[in-house]
Amino acid sequence: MEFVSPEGLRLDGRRPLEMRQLRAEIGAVSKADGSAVFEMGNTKVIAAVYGPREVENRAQQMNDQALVRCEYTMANFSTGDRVRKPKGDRRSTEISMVIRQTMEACIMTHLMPRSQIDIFVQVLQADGGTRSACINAATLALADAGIPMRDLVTSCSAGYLNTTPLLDLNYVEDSAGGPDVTVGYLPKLDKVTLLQMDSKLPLDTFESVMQLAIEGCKAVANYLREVLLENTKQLEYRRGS
Amino acid sequence: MSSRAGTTPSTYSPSTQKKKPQKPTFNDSNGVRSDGRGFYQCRPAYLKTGAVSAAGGSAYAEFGNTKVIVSVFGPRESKKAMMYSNVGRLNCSVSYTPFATQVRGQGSEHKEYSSVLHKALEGAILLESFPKTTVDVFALVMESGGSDLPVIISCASLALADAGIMMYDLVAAVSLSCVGPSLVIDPVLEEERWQDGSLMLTYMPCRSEVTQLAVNGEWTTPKIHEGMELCLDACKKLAGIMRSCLKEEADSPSIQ
Amino acid sequence: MEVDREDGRTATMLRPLACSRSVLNRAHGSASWSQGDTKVLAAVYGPKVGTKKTENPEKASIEVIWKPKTGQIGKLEREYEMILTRTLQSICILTINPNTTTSVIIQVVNDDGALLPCAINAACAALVDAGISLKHLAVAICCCLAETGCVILDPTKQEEQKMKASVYLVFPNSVLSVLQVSVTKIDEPMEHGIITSVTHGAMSVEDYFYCLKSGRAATAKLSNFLRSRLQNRLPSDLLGDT
Amino acid sequence: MGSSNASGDISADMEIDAFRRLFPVQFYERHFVKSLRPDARTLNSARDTSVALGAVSSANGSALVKIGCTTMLAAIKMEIMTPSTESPDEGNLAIEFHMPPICSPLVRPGRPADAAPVISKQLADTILSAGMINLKELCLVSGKAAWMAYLDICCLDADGALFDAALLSAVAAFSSLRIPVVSLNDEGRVFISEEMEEGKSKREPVNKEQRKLTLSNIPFSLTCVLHKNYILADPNAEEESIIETSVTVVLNSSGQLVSLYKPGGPVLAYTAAIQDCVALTKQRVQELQIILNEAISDMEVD
Amino acid sequence: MVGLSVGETNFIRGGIAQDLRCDGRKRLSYRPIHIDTGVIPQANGSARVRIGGTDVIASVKAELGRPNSAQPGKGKVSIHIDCSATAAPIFQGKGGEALSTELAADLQRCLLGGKSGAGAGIDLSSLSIVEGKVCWDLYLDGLVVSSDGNMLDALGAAIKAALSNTGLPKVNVIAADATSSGDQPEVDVSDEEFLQFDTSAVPVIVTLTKVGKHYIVDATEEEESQMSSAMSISINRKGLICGLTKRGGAGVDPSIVLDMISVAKNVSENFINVLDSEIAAAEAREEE
Repeated sequence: MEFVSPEGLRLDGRRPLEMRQLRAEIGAVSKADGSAVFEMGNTKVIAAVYGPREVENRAQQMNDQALVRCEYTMANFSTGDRVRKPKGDRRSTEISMVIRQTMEACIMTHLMPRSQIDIFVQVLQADGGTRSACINAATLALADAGIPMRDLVTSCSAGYLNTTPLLDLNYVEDSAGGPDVTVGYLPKLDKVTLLQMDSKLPLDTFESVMQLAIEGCKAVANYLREVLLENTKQLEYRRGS
Repeated sequence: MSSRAGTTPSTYSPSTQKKKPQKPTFNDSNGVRSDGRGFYQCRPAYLKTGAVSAAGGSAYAEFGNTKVIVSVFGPRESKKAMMYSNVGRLNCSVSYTPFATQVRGQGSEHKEYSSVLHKALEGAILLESFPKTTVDVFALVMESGGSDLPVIISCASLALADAGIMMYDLVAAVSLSCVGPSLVIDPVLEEERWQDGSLMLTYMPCRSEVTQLAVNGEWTTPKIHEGMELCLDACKKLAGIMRSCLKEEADSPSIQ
Repeated sequence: MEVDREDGRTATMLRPLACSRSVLNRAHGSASWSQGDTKVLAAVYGPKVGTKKTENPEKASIEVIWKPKTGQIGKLEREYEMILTRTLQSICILTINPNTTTSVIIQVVNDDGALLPCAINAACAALVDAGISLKHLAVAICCCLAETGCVILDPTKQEEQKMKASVYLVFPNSVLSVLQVSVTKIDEPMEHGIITSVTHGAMSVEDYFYCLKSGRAATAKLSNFLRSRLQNRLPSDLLGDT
Repeated sequence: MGSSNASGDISADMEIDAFRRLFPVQFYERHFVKSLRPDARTLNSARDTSVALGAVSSANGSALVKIGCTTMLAAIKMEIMTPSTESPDEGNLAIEFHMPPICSPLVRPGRPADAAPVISKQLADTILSAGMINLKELCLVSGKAAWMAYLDICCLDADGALFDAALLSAVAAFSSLRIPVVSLNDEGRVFISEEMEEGKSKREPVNKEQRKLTLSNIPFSLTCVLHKNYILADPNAEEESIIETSVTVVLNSSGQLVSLYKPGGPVLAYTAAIQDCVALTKQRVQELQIILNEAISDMEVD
Repeated sequence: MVGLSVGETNFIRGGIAQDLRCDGRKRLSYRPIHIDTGVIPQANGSARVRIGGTDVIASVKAELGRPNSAQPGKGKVSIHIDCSATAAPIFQGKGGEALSTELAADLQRCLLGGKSGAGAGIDLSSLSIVEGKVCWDLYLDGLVVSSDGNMLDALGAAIKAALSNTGLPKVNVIAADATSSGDQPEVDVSDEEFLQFDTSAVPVIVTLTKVGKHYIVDATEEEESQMSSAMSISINRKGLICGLTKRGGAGVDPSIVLDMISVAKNVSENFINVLDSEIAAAEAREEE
């Protein structure tokens, strides 16, 4: 199948190095300590953060750091064909773990010992790159909750189809079976915290694809920063009035 | 000695071949139902406490073909490690035997009934009389013959009384079906299948309190009034029967 | 009374036995036991802190987890777990470590008949390997009753399916003790008592006792084998202490 | 647990109930010495047993069995299946034993009791190996349609000797079984033919005479618990929890041993004990047979 | 769980008694309602309803299926609700299941009428395509994204909005006269023509929460924690009661039940109008 036309356009009309439209909104869940909606094209996720609060299960309490937990769920209507998605299937457990580890790495857990932070991400629409979108949404929600972080961790995926590196794969490109590199990145520290790849890729190509994903992360980070600044201004404005 | 178990082939239950299922017709002129009852007449109720020796309290109820056993355990330690609570917990579970229904089922828990049972009883029990602990109410429908849920609820409240759990009052439950223009009380399975609407009411007669009310189908306000009146009346009568059942049990010399 | 067996054994002959201990590193005790092509691996973990469900303030508890060769655990495996648990409970001295749980994990490597007896033998060897205090050893055997009325021992899977009935028996191993044990008020020797008996298929009562007799006769051999295998590793000063 | 001496000393000034709870074994032993049990039975006698047939009207065959307080409700539902290719003229039997949470304080909803699958398996083994039912009788049309009999046994009250009660209820349910008269339609599906429907039932029923199963070699069982040299027949739940060695003997009506089941236990069973258990079971088989026959004749009178 | 101090409790209760609630509302007035339709592009119809801090999404998915043999002339509708853990941490894992099934059962009762289908908000016979052979299966999925009380009413409104947003593709039966029984008739699902769903009969759900002696509509989570019992009544445009459920354990006098029903009836008229105009506005916005 042709994923990049001779004119250099992808199936959804993007250029290979172009990202989908980003949209973010802070504070979608009124009862949560922090929440955010994050959209990447048609992929739409919502994240809510509760905590830091008392540890529910005493056995899991840690005396030197906070306990970070994460749950990833997909809505029944999030994909094209309606299938009942049982909670806690393998895929969502795996993604929950990936998100938890990524977020744990950037939260300054040592500042909040004996406490628990819950991150819940709910996929409303899935069109490729859900795990990246979830990480981005979770970052925003954590920032909204005022949880101290080392940096704004952002994530983006990149693939390699028709001998072209592609940024930010959508569902059709993702399910083509080609290599798919997801990167979680700390922009200020210039560090990669998450790196996942399906399928195989020659080493030198891999580096360029990964670099592309990192560039995507940087772009996301810039956008998130803008959104957060805007949100802070709004808060300031409301406080001032 | 070869084991015949293993893969069970797919089976189906042979049904009667009918042209088309017939809606039961009610002869309005004489007001008699398929089982000979009048519209506003309940099935004869047989109630008995102490059906299960292993339980703290139990009761058996038989309304026509509907046969239910309810066991009450506790107050006992909460199985779920939960936070301290200064009121007790009520835990209800309703299940069916695999042969209770016409088509063989799985015999699993009926979640919806469990939650309605909980809601119907919760208001009648003095939960603060057993802090930190749980009272378990388990119901088993041995045979489903219509109006299962109200029978379960009435039977459960009797079992709670048998177990000596403190209650404000006995909870009696009655349902009625709206079939065409007529209201029939305590419907059997066949009537339930064709009902246009239903109303179930659980009631504490001495306190004159409705603990649970569920209506389904399209009703006008006067009809709801009428339906509730009928149910309230039937609940009062049923509660009388329940009360006399408990009295009999208390009067008769205990065997155990 | 002679039967032809496909592998050329006589009716009362057992298949070649093999037993090796401490086959697993992480387990507190382990053993693999094979009878012909039937092979079972047993691992023992414990005594360890019991879970709330199994905890008993007066007794140590034993749980058995049966892992079939393939597939999910079914009713048959649950029954085996129960029989094994209760058999092992009867040979362990449970009062020594109250409030603890000892887990025995049985992994079926290959099933070629007489699976449960083989698993019991393996579990017993693994318990010894883990240093769990036992009252005595247990040896298990499978006797099959053919249509003709003769009894064959230690059947293969094929033979097991052909037979009219079969009996799994577990006997205690005779106690070698420096202390005089005074429990034997009964005129029968202790190793004649049955720990566990499970039968399949209908047979006459006489046939059952006949199986019992044949089984008993053969267990002496099994006991000796088990004991010799266990003694290999035991320092001599611990001998006779069980 | 305290030594028997210690308990002996303080037992004099202790309430009976407290003694029973604290030193159950000693409590029971004191009874045994007098050849009695706390519930006033002798050591070898079973509890009162009753059988009621046809307890569930939505099933094709059913029975309610009580042994003392232990109550079992068994029901059979007949469904149609296509027989397997290996045995085209045989029906099949699926036996399931349930312990719903009402039956015992030890069972909680959502978590099936440990004993349930084991008893389920034992029942299936026993009923099939006893040769009680000829599976060929369950065949309707060779290779096309046969009966699948779903036997579900629910424990309503668990007070010991569950297997005995379950087996008796299973046997009783089979003896009350009435197979519906069925016919075949064009598509090869089986349906219940209604005889009363204006007499012109278009299709000949396939099983006009085959309405009952012939039961031969009916199995009956007795569970005994062994404590030292005592043999207690038909233990209740309390006895089962205190005395851990149990022996279940199943004999069929022609005197064959169907199962001798002793899963472990601290007491070793010597030949003499086994013989005693078998002898007790033989007596019990006769008792149960009479009870069952009475129940069957009661039902036929109705 | 809402943890409230004694003072807060008294404040809420006192406010309700004086007909002035914490957020300035009267007992029988709603929080602002905001509806968006067509929020899930891949569904046949969808809507997002926000009532104050409560935020729910409903989607309608239609699939071709086979009708039930007992009711050959009717389509099938199933309702499934999920409470997302984002709404409250207790919904994580299987924690939301109990509430989800309860909400789904209540909605089913309120929207689908009696067993015979009489009084149903969704006319099941309009979903039939070829009697006994082909029909529409409607899957109504609700998701609670954020909860601040009054979830049932919000879900009911979301489903109503999603249904009016739903366009079912027109289905042409090509070989309907396939006499050989058992064969499924061939159908052609048009991807141009859509049939609008008739939602005039879909009732609204009004939940009256009883706090002290008074009842309030559209309770927030804090107010719900103070309830002794609540009555959810589903009422259609004709003023007929289509379903009723009671929550909360405490008993109420039968006369109060009847009074609550009549109050709910009055409230519902207004609520239906508000919803309809909001839905129309949302549809208009979507058109743009």
